[in-house]
Amino acid sequence: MKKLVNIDKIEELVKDGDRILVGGFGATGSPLTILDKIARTNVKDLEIVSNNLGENGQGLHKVFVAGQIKKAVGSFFTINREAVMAWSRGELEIELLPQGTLAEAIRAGGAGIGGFYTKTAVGTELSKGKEIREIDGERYVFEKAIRGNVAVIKAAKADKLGNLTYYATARNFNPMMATAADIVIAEVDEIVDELDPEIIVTPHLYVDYIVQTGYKKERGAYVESR
Amino acid sequence: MKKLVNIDKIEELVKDGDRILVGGFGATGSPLTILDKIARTNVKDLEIVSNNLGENGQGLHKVFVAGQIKKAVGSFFTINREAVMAWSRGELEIELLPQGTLAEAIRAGGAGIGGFYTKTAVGTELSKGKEIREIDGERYVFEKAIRGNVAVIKAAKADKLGNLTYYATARNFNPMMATAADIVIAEVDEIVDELDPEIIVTPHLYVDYIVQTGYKKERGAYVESR
Amino acid sequence: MSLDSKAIIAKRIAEELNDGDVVNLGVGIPTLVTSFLGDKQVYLQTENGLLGMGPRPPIDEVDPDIVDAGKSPVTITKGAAFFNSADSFGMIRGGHIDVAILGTLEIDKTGEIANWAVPNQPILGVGGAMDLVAGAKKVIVASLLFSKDGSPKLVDELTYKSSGERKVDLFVSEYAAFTFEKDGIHVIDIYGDLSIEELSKKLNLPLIDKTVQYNA
Amino acid sequence: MSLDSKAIIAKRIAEELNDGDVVNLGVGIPTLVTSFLGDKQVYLQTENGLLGMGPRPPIDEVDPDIVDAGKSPVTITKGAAFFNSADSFGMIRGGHIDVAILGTLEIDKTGEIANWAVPNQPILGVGGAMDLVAGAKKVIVASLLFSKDGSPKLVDELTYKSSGERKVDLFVSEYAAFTFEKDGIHVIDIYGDLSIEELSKKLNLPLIDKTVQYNA
Repeated sequence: MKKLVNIDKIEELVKDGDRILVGGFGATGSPLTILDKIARTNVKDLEIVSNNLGENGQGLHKVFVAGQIKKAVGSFFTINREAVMAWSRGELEIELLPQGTLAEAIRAGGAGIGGFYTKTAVGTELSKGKEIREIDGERYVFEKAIRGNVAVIKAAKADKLGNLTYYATARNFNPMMATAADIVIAEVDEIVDELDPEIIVTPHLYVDYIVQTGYKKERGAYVESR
Repeated sequence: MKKLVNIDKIEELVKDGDRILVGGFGATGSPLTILDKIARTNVKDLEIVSNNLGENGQGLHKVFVAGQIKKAVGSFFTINREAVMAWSRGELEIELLPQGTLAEAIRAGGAGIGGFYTKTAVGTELSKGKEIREIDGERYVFEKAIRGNVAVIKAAKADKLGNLTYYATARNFNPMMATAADIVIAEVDEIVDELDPEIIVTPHLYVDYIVQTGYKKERGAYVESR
Repeated sequence: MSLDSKAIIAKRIAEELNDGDVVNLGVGIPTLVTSFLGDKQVYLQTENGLLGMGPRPPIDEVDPDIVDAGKSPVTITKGAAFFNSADSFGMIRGGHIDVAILGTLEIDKTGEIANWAVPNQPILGVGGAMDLVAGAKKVIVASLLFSKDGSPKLVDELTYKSSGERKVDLFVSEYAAFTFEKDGIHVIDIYGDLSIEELSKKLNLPLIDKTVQYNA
Repeated sequence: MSLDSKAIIAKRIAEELNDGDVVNLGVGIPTLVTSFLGDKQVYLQTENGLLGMGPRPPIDEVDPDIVDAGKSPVTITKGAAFFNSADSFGMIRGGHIDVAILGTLEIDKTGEIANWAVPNQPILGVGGAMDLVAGAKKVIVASLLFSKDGSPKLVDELTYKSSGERKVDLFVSEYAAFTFEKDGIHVIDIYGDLSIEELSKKLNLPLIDKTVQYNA
């Protein structure tokens, strides 16, 4: 399978200062193996776009602890206490977006849409300094599309071409992120010969590289399988 | 099954002057049974939002011939010769949008997005009079969301709750239209007990009514089955 | 606060729900509503990508890939569907959720709520709160009427940061249920041992008694 | 026009495609390109919602639910995927189609094309033409150099309505292949019995000979 690469390939693909879209909602649907690898490289000054910065010490939390993150764009960092402290000390830049705006902005970034008007956050601090426009009698906030240099996502199955399916609520931000970066790397549980054309969520043209996950589920948690 | 109704229910649901979103790309994925029924009612002054106005004398073509359409919003009416003639005589209003803009505007209408900036049609007649905005060095056209009073769509399978799946390229505009109208009526081939949660394309909350199709496929065409 | 207070709120809100409603539940009191539904079938949506959420699984059946918006393990019910976050928030913003039941920090006399940011603390999380406030067909607030320090949550003007200019449809507390109308705050139901006059005094807000009309 | 002319164009464009490319083909000459691919595997996208389009089926296997953007019956290949129109045009506008191969009515000296509306005729169809022009990574125009009435399609300024301000990357005709650069129109390949000078005269346009450099 052409797109399948060894995890070490990540070293070539992720560069200092990159904006990286990272799939997952906490640990659910997070590309843990790829993030572990990034945390072991010397890459720095990353701007991370992700709902939050990992959970339970896994995933992005490791990248954060390794001091590689300069800025985080997401919707819910409250649970990332160390990140909140780093932000208080001025060591981490944070840009907060409503979760739906974050998801939509990434979708727009992948779909040739420059920006859009959402009804979310009108009249709040999160729309301060942003354009407000009335459309058909309702007020909306303008939001710009978001794209990344790299997207690292997690899928359940890939076929030989790189078509992807997801599993349960591990889908979350992954399908949009797959469309919105120059380089897209998918960590998958399983590679199969063929997938039903009706159930493919991410068509192969979005996927540049596939890596096999190094995690499995055990007693309700993700654990390293090797 | 609660949402399943007789085709005659259409008479109550569609009203003079309604804007109706009609799924399908030509006859493919078009709710032929519902459209036949509409063509047999006295409802008039309809504004139709659909890629084109039917194909091979089926579907929307019948509604057009019955003189029920006042305005059509879509992307490709060239093949609807009689509609083109009616337009030339000033009997039919036509609003032309690029196909991708049409699809995106309907999606926006269903998703609480008031409007968006697309890179399509910048510098053309179809962006005349529309706002052009430069975002990150690229020029985009502003397009408003589209919604309807009623959406009539075609799906392959419905489960007992009204979750829908589609078949092949009959999917086209149907899933977006299911989200963007006050009343959504789906014509389906088959009603099943249950669908896999991973493959549902239109979750049941979008669907108000289900009607059983009166068409089947025979020798490469859609024919009435009763 | 006693569980009774919370149960009063949850039970009253359950009465507002209709058979077949699609409902999004915030954390805290809102999650108790499901206990009081009786025969009513409602469908729970969780903004991380699931319609048809079921109860928490037994510990040995926890699947970390099936979680709710608070990242707690859940199950799925028959007829459930999974979808991505963009589609999920399309559902929410697009007005396809019949009822969002949310907690709050404050609510003002117009029905505007503040449920995401505590002042003088780092504000680094909003999640789906603002999307739900802006988009659900009906927004019901489930909250105790007073904070732990005794200060009322129903106030003349928000001191906490607003969650959006859209006004909520109903606020159910352990003392009373309120709606927010042009002529002021309506009390449509009263449960506690305080009269409307006493409540008005404690809140330092005018309240309009509509309990008779509403229940007629 | 002879099939040979069209075959010259299709064959030359096939050379531009890379193994693994995702390609969207317009109607007419573009559809002939697939005949000249040899060992190269390309994936055909059709904007009505399919990646992995295969050839027309035998008449007794036609399925009216599996059609291309021209509404003609097609088949699907291994690894194909279906998707809705919004997602399909997201793919197109978002720059995920490696190459769009389009026909045209006119093309100007800057590489801007007019491929959807004939003047003095009702303009009631655009389909996906403008989305493809705006969004594909690379746009290649496949067209005969002269209309049936002998007028050149490569012109100083468009007289037909533009399909978008984005310039195409390559124009392959039966006489020559052109690119559009800051210093003018480059001829990178010449196939017919007309020299570049003769072509320039017939088109009434300056042409820059880059055939040697390009093929070096």
